[in-house]
Amino acid sequence: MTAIFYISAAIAVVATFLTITRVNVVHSLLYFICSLLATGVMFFVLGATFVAALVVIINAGAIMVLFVFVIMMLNVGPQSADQERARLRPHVWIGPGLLSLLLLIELVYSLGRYHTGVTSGQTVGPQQVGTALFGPYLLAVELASMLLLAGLLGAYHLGRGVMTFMDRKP
Amino acid sequence: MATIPVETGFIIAGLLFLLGLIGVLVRRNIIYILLAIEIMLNAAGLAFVVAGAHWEQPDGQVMYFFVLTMAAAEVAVGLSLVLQMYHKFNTLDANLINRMRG
Amino acid sequence: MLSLLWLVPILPLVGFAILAVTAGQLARKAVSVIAVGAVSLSALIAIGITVAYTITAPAGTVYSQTLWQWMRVGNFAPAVALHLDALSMTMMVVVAFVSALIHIYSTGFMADDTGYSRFFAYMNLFVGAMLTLVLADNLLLLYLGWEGVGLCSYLLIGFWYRDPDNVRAALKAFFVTRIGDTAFAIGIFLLFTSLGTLNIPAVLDEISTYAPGSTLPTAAAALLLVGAMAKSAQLPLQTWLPDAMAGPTPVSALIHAATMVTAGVYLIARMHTLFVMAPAVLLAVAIIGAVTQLVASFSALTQYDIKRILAYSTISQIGYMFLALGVGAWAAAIYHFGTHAFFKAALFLGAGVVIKMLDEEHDIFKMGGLRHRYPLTFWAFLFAALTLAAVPPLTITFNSKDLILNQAFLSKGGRGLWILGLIGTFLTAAYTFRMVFVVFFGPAQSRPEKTPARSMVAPFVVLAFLGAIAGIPELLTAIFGSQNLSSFLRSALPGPTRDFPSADGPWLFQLIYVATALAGIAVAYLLYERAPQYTRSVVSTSVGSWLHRWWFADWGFDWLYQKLFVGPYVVLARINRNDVVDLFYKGLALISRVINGLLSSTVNGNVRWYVAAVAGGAVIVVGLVVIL
Amino acid sequence: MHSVGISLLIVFVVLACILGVASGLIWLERRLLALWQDRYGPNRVGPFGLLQVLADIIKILMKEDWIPPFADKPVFVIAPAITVITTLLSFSVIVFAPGITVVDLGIGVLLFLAMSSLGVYSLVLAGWSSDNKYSLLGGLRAAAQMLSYELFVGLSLMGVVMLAGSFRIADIVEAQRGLWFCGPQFVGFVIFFIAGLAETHRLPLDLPEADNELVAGYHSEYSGMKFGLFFLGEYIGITLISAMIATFFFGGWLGPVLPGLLWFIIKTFFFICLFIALRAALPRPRYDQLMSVSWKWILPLALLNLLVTGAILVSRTT
Repeated sequence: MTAIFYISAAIAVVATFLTITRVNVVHSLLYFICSLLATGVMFFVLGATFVAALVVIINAGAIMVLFVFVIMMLNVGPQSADQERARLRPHVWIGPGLLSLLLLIELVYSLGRYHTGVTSGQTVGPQQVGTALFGPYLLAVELASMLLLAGLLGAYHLGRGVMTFMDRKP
Repeated sequence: MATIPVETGFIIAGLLFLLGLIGVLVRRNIIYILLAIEIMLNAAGLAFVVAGAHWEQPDGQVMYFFVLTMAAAEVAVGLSLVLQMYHKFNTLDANLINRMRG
Repeated sequence: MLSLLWLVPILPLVGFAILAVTAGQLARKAVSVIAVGAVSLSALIAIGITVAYTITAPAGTVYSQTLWQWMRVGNFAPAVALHLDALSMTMMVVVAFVSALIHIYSTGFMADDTGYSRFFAYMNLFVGAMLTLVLADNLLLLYLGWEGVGLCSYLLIGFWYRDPDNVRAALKAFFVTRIGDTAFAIGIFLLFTSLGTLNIPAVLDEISTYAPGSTLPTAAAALLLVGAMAKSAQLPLQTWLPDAMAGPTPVSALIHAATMVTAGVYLIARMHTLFVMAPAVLLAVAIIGAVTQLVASFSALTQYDIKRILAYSTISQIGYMFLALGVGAWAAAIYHFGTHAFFKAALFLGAGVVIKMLDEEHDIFKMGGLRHRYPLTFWAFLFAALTLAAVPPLTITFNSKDLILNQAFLSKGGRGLWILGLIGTFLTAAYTFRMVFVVFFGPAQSRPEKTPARSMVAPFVVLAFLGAIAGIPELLTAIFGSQNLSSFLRSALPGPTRDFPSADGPWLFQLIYVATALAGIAVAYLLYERAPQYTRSVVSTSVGSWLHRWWFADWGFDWLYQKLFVGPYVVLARINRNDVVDLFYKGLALISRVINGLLSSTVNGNVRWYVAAVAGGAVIVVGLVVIL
Repeated sequence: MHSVGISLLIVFVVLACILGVASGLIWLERRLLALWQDRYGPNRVGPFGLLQVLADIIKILMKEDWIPPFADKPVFVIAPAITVITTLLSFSVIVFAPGITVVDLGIGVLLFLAMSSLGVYSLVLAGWSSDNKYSLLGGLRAAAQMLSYELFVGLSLMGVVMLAGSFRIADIVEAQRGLWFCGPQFVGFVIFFIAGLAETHRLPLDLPEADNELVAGYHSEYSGMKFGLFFLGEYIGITLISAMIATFFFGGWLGPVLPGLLWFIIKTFFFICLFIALRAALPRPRYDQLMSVSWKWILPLALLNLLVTGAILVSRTT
């Protein structure tokens, strides 16, 4: 099982790397979905089964579909890929890469000083998570629902004008 | 189930996060930026879950649940904004819509 | 009845509030009813209070009414309280009554004006502020009223604000009186910091424990005197009053003749204990008064604008009041204030009638022969003029001025002042009757068609009549030695310091005054009615024309101030246009602009830039955490 | 090792059975439709036309595997595979009879939901990669429709999960020993049925393909075995949803006299036939009707169902 964790971790990292480097938006999305699925597997292996399912259902299955949906609505074609390719000249990677490398070095260095231990490997199932959610985290759940409501209203309001615009389009 | 060092989990999370950061910094297409933000959120969630798995507590998963909630709300609004932006400016380049000058 | 005292200042303020809130939306009739009604009611209550007060004087002859506590700052807790004694009551009833009459007059005078509602709003506010000033129980409230009347004066001088000259006159009045107000305010601060209270009786009690002539009373009295000088247009701060005639005539009558300008007199009378503690200042008051009345009389002699003549006359009469205050004849000053309020208001109203009938004609030499056209106006004006000139047979007020001169003569070293006053009496009669002869006698210059409205003539006649008979109580004293105004006022003010050694004294002096006044009238008759060519020949000589120009230009005060203050100020301002102190602030502004530029260049709306900044910050912070 | 061997055996048997069933369904559907529509259906190849399926498979496999030049090749190729993979993976958690299951997962229901939500990509990506406006429209419709109805699949199952108190499918079936959940969760059943119909984009809810509006929707450009995969995926989907209905609402393997496996197969086939009957019976709704019904009627109904179920449960436990 440990091997599965590391394999999926490697898949996740590679897929994420491909996500940010591809020029075709849909390909990037597919790589990210792949990365999400790998993350889901990692969660599952870590014993977080509920979240593992959530990643796939919500993150990969709903949020990313939204992305695809929007991409399809905007009808981002091959010319967009060319544009992306033109923008992604090698030198643009240097600054962010260096910055991230620095952060990574700092992170590894600071993590290297501690040995917290290992993950337990015990399954923490949906029941426990649900009990925690509607026990000590009840207020947070309410707030999250408020946030979702706000997101819903915001998206509705913002999207309305666009939809009428789309309708008018021949 | 697997037992892995917590630091390893954190480093993987950190790697994913930094990849997301690079994505935000490098890409100019607003959809890519949103995508990279998703990557970062997911990486942060991974760190939570790893910590939760270490302590054998549901709290890590609870935090991931909230991260997911936030991501969902953010994506809903963000994508609506992308649609509006495309509608108004006919471009997806985040650099071209910096009208909010100081 | 006395408990209704608070209504006296409040009613006009309520009227003002209504007029201000409706902002000209009301019909003219409604405006008249509200404005005149408020002030008339106030005047009726004031009269009722006076009657109640004289019948049964309250204990200690003082009635005070605390409305509410104004504020509480540390141990400073001024109350909004009214203080009624003989002095403030006299002032109150005169102010309220004259105000009411002039309001009635104004309904006729302003009938065609577009700013009808605005005018009455200002007027009501003025009356409210003036009554507050008069009735105030502490210096702070008094100062509130003081500033309130100053504000209204400014607003009403510039009432016809479309003419820049009027606005300039209003600003001049505002600035000059501001000098005095500032001094007054400093005086109040000084009294408060030294005595810890602003309640007037308390202040006067405290101050009487000081040695006469010591620093505090002298300084405070001097500061208050400057305030009074500016408000009452005394030398050398008199220059604003003639220009203030730019306002509507009822304003001139009410504010710049009868009430507001005498606020300085009232202030000194109210704070008399303080001034007694400062003999040097008191002497200054007397000298200022004497010199002012003389200077203003000479100027009045040369003016041809009827309102300016009256304005100089006002300055001169207030000079008499100051003279009276200076020699310690407190009651005489207030007495003269009362009669002056009536007859000067009457003269202004008469002038207003004439001006109105001749289509805004101010030049007396373009009038003439009006006594046939407007007999009632003529007779009333003549009565008022005789009162002003203090001629006894027709009017009885002569001895308000005579009391002052008597007291001046009797005071220590007052002979010089007496002589100045006597010259003033002669000049007063001369310029007054110069005006009367030129306006009402001689050949008619024009044939006016209009007839004055009854609402204009009636108050005018009433005021002239009151001015004429206001001397009765005092005359009764002189004959019978009975209860009279002076002794009534004595409950609030100290009596004359000295008296004539023999009973024949007053009569002898009375004769001198009457003779002087008659001489003045005779000279005026001779020079302007009988043989105007003499006047012309006198003026045409070089000395004569120079003197004429000098006096006409108010003894060059305006010129002097222009050269002395305004000019240097403008030059200094020009030199200091990019002044040194500003460099510091400009530097500050420059620095903040540069920083702003830097910061706003960071807020460039570029999302990725922000993210990079956050990431950079994260590198630094995490780095610090790692290193430390 | 022994258990691994059994697991492997089960995996392959299940796989074979499902593929067989799915291809058999092609014949079954055509025959049943013909029956209901009063005609013959395939009856030439083999007895009762049974070998028609084989002939079709041979035809499809022999066809040229043509990819349109304007298509996004990798995505075009992946898309049809996704639907088959996800539906087949869903079968891994189904308990056919006690002990006969690929994996007895604690989050079985969630896995089913996860897989059905991933199934959307198949249609959406197919529609997008074809670079054809009908396909794109089909993909858009698929995305919106399946995103919406996926929600109701989950919501309607939550009532069942609440009653059973577990996400494990074996537990859910066991919990129905006294009373099938189609009784207490009738509303949930109806919603699940409708949502399942939409998820498998079967007639009458086949708007993503809707031949007479969008040519063939998302798979207009597909041919050969890639088309075959979509075809297969659809029939596997029907089988899956039928099996799920049987499992969640009709007691799975539970039943008198007959062995559990047989009961399961009978129930599943009943629902498969129901699906086919619906195709024969009902007209297709308009797209906006579909969407407005989902958000304005089914969502409130599902939430209400959840609320009532929860309230009853709470009142019973306290």
